[in-house]
Amino acid sequence: MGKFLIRRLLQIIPVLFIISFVVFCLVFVAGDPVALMLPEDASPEDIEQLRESLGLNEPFHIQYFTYMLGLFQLDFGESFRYGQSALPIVLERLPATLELAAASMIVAIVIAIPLGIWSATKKNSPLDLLATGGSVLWKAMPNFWLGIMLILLFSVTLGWFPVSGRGNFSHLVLPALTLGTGIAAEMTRLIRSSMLEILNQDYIRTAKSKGIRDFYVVNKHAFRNALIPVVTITALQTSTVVGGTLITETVFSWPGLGQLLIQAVNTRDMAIVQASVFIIAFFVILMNLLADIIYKLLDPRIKY
Amino acid sequence: MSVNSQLQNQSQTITSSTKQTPSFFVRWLRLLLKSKTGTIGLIIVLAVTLVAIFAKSLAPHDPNLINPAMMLKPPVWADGGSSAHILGTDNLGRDILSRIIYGSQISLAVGISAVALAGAIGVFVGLIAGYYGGLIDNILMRLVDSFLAIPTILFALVILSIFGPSVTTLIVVLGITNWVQYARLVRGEVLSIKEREFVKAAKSIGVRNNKIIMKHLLPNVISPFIVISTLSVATTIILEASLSFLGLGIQPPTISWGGILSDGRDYIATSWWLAAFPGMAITITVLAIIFLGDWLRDVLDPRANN
Amino acid sequence: MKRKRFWGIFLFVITAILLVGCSGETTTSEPTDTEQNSTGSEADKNLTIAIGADMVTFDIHDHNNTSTEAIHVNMFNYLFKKDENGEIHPELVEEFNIIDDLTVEMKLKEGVTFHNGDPLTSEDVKFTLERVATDDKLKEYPNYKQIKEVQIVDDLTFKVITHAPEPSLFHRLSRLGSGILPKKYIDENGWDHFLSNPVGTGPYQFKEWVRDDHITLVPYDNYYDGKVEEWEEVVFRVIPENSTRVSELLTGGVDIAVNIPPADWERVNSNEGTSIVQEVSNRVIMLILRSTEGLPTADVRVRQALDYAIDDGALVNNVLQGGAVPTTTMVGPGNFGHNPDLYETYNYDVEKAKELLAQAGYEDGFEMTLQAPRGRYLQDAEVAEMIAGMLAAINVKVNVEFLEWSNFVEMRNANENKEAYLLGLGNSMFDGAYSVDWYRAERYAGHTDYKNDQIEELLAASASNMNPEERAKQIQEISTIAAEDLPFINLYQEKINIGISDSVDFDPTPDEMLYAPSITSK
Amino acid sequence: MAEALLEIKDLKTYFHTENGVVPSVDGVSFSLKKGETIAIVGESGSGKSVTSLSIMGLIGSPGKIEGGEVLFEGQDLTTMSKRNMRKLRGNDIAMIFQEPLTSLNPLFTVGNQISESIRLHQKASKEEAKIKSIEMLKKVGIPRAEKVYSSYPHLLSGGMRQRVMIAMALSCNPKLLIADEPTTALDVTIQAQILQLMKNLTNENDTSIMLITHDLGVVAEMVDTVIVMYAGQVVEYTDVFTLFKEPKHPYTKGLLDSTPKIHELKDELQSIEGTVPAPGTITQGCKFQTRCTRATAKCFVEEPELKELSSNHKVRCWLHEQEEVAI
Repeated sequence: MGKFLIRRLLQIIPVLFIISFVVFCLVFVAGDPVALMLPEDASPEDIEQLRESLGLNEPFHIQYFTYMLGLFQLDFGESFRYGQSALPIVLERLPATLELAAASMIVAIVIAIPLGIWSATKKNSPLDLLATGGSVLWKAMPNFWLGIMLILLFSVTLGWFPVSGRGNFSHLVLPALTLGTGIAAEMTRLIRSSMLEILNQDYIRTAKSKGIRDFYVVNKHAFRNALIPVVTITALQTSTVVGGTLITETVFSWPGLGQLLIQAVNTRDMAIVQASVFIIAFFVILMNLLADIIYKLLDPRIKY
Repeated sequence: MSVNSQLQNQSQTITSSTKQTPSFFVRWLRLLLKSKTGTIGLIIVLAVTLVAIFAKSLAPHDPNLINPAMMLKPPVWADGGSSAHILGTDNLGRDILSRIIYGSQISLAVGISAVALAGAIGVFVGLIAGYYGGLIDNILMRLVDSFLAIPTILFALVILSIFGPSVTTLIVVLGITNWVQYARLVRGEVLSIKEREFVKAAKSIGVRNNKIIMKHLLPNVISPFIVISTLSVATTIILEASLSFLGLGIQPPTISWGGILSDGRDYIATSWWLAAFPGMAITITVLAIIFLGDWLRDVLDPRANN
Repeated sequence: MKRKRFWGIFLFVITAILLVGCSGETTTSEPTDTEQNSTGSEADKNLTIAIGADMVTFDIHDHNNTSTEAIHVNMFNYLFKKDENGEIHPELVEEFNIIDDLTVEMKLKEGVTFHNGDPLTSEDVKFTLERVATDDKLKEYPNYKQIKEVQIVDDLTFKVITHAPEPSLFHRLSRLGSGILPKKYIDENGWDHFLSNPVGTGPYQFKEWVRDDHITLVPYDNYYDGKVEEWEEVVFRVIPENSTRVSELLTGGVDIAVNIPPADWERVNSNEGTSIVQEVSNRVIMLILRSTEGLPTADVRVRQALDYAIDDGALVNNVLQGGAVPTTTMVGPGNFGHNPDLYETYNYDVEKAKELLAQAGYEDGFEMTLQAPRGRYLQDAEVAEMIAGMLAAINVKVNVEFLEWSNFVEMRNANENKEAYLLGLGNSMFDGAYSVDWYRAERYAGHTDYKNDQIEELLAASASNMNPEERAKQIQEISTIAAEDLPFINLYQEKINIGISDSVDFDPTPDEMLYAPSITSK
Repeated sequence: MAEALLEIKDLKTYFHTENGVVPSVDGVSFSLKKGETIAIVGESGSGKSVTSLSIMGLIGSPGKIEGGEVLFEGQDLTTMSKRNMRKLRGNDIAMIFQEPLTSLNPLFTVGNQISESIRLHQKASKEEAKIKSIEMLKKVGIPRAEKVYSSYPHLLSGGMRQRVMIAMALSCNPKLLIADEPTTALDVTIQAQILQLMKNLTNENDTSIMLITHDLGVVAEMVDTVIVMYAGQVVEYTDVFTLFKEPKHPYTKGLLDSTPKIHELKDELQSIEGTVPAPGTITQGCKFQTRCTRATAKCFVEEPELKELSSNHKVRCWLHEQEEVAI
């Protein structure tokens, strides 16, 4: 296990390097943000003046060097828009996004696991068709559309939940449902097919030949095996979930990283863009690492 | 191996034994017709493709023709609807049906081109990484890891905002963000096939590397590739719509479904048809593509078939 | 053992996810009560305003964002203040005395204190104005660099000295850069502390700011003009998505929602308990034409033809549903140098347009590009497409090119503008000189390439003309010439569209400020 | 002779696939006495595994028992309730599968999987089950049984795993043990050990064995009666001595010729050309027609019946109809 962890952690280093380089390149080609910092009626003289004073005329390698130097001290530079160091701003927003992502993930898991198992064991039953049909339909629906519909139905018409914003639990319900059900659609399909594959395995037949009840066969022998791919699937969904928060946060005015990022992208606040892309990527990598560890713990066949 | 899979093998024996006969296509068609969802999927996908190809002759109006006199007319069956505009008009009096018909062109083109590009890069990288292994594999896989760590939509958002959201940029962005899944797939297949006897044999008699790749490895990854690609077209169409929502999708006057849907969202509560019809167009098409993809997987990938 | 380990892992994962979720929630338990209280019932004294974009910063000198100033205005006072008629009156200043063309002596009101209790002194004024007048990194610097220095006479008296005669000085001192900052507080605690705990002299003081979520202000007990009793708390909630903002207003989640799209006006008005209020803003939407030699738009007759072919009335009535006023001048009402003859009017005559085109040698029309942003101004994309449709009537084929805002700005900055682009220009100075400066040839050489010698002369003359009446005339004359020579086609002046709950009373002002003391409960 | 423990009457198991109905087992009948060992021989696809799974009631969708009876101690298993069937399964009837590698759940320890059965059917406590399991592991000749008890299957060799399977199957002293190709996946040296082990253990309790195999060598060593199946049907049914001495069906002969025998050194081994046709593809005539070297015109038109040649020898072939006529 130790060796595996060390190898896995060592793999992260080049990945982070590549990501940081990609991010830097993006920022470099993005050009300078000066024009956006000034009002519509700013004169070219004003623009040039600000450009000069911010010193954006260094060559590529020098800028990259400065950037990497900062990166080692976790310094992504100063946000043009906020006039503050970028990383703290990003980190400040992370909890909101994590809250939404975690809640969505819980919604997804709570829906997808029972539904996936159920439709696999009752394959081709009307309920299976409903579940698979529903998951395909959900997958085919753009997320923002779903979000707006949920607001119109549950907030405007029924008045059950607040429209937007972040606060107590009731604020979380609609955004988590929007994002969570979207993820659940994908997960249900994956769990169903992985469950079907496992139900077809010889050891399931062995278990049945021992006279074990179907319920236990499914929930003990099959589910635990199915869980191994599910862990990987779930971890791979992290990226999708975080990506999905961009949309969901905008629809529901959720004050997370997604909104910050969209604002930053629109205003070319590249320090924020760099920091958030980096943090998001780091988070996704971390989740994948965690999934790998759990995977190893779950499956005795894999030697450490 | 269970009985069911044995049976599967049997039916595969049938397929392979009849492969030589000219009725290969007919067999496929028969296989297809046996799956209701597959059939529906194929029909809709074909229909949408035809609509896209013949948009010019099918559309009742110029999709960009502005008509202030006909603003926000509801569909023909609703009160105040006009038979000239079956699905109603938008806030500038443009015919929604015509816009959806024209929108299919871009939506499909973007979906297919982006997937083709992603596939080309992914298959290439996957083959190289899987076949050569070692340092090359390690480097390429770290690259794959890096791309996997950045959510597609986020990457697309940043790039589109920098280079401006044109159709080409969109295709390129979606292409270079989606290739990783193909690379992983192909690499995995290659790794397992590489160890098989026929490859080892070919290698031992001195067959050149690229020939082994082309002749032995590539054909083996085609089936899963087709399946993933099909489903990818579906996700790409959705992604384009999401990017439109964030204001970075395809810009008018070029018409895309995502664009119409996103423009119509301000009217969801007041003039529902502005968003509902493009939304339905996206949902139905994506649904059909998923059906088709699922069916293809069942047919092409014996492991998934039960 | 082994099985337990499995469930252990499973539980661990679930708990971990839950913990992440919960830890997130605990950090925001604070705004919860504000949310709950703000749902506009009769008894509560909380005001919730939905805004489209978050405030940028509390550095009043380092943003150029009207919606940020709209919030700041509640916390900071300016030296002077415009009234609803656009006339400038002293605010923090008790009395002032123009000593010569370069020097004004002013005396502060007595008894004004900052939210931390420190009294307002000349030191604070000197610190504030000299900061923005000398630090060229600040975004407001261009608007204040005319100030040379502030000389302190005594605790309350000071002299503002400009580099050159500055006719717009009072306009400058009655807008966002001149909110007075607390020098002592900043010296003691540092600038970063100020940014996270800002202190001003205004009627409301800072309570909290959760970025992209909300800003909460509470009344300042010792406000020099008396504590504002109307609201116990004013919350500005950030809701970027139009439909969400409207939904919040309809469900009573907020009392006021800014920028309601025309599509929803009817819905808001017909909904019980909400309505739309409008006010003409100080933002003029125009087509910036490029007069570069070789382009059709270099010919004044072509420019006029375009103007005649565009039906501003149809734009205003159909696309904007009445949410704008047609105009032919950049200098709107309430601005210094406004010319009423050019306002609420427009040219529309397709036949005449065709004639003019023919005269210019374009009987068969021509092809041109119209660049436009999307989602920046009210219905901007629709307006651009509509204009393209109108120009088709005179055989001008318009290729509309939409650019995402940052790309749009880049395009402008790189002078990559084509025949025309759509732009909205505000004027926070409310001084027409500021607007008509856009016609100055030197300023946009290589961009619009427009030059009119008559305008050049008038611009030069008005720049340092300390005689207000004469200067107003000059600005009016520039507008008149421009309305004929058409370097730009002015289309209409946008209206501010605000949805309000029936429980509050609010008249929006042209400067787009959300001044809480002017909002009352019914 | 004691009453039959198991009697199969005209069993029909069909699979309803996308390609139509596939009759995997098409009218199979045979019986098995207490303590008897019977072998079902045939190539893959002949329906022998489906027969065994039909007996176990483990045919899942899209397969279905369409007709016939499976009488176990006089009770028809095809109509028995699921609940009662479960009580029987693993307790009175146990099964060993071909692939010891995949037939054990990789995520549970060996002990867990053996005691699961014991606890279920014998209502034993956890500790009792553990003691019994270890005892069983010792019985099947596993060294260091306590250690193996808490090991995962992947750590064991193929032979060991099959021993575990046997221990698991015999843990509840079943009356009938169905062994589906129990030695196919094992090394030759281990095959004999495993077979011997099965034989010894079942003799102790007078357990009947239904051995499913394609290996006639295995058959010769340990069974009493042999059923040869082809394409879902019984083609020859006789005692082991008769089968080896006087095989009547061309298919049986083919099978025998393709089995290497140490005593008769031949230059080359015979093999039967072709493969078993997919069930349902031959609709007319004898199912073996496509591969039979002695097929006549009649074989392509009419399907032969399972004909009783003598009291313990049945065969399904037109050749023997004619012989009789000739006599």
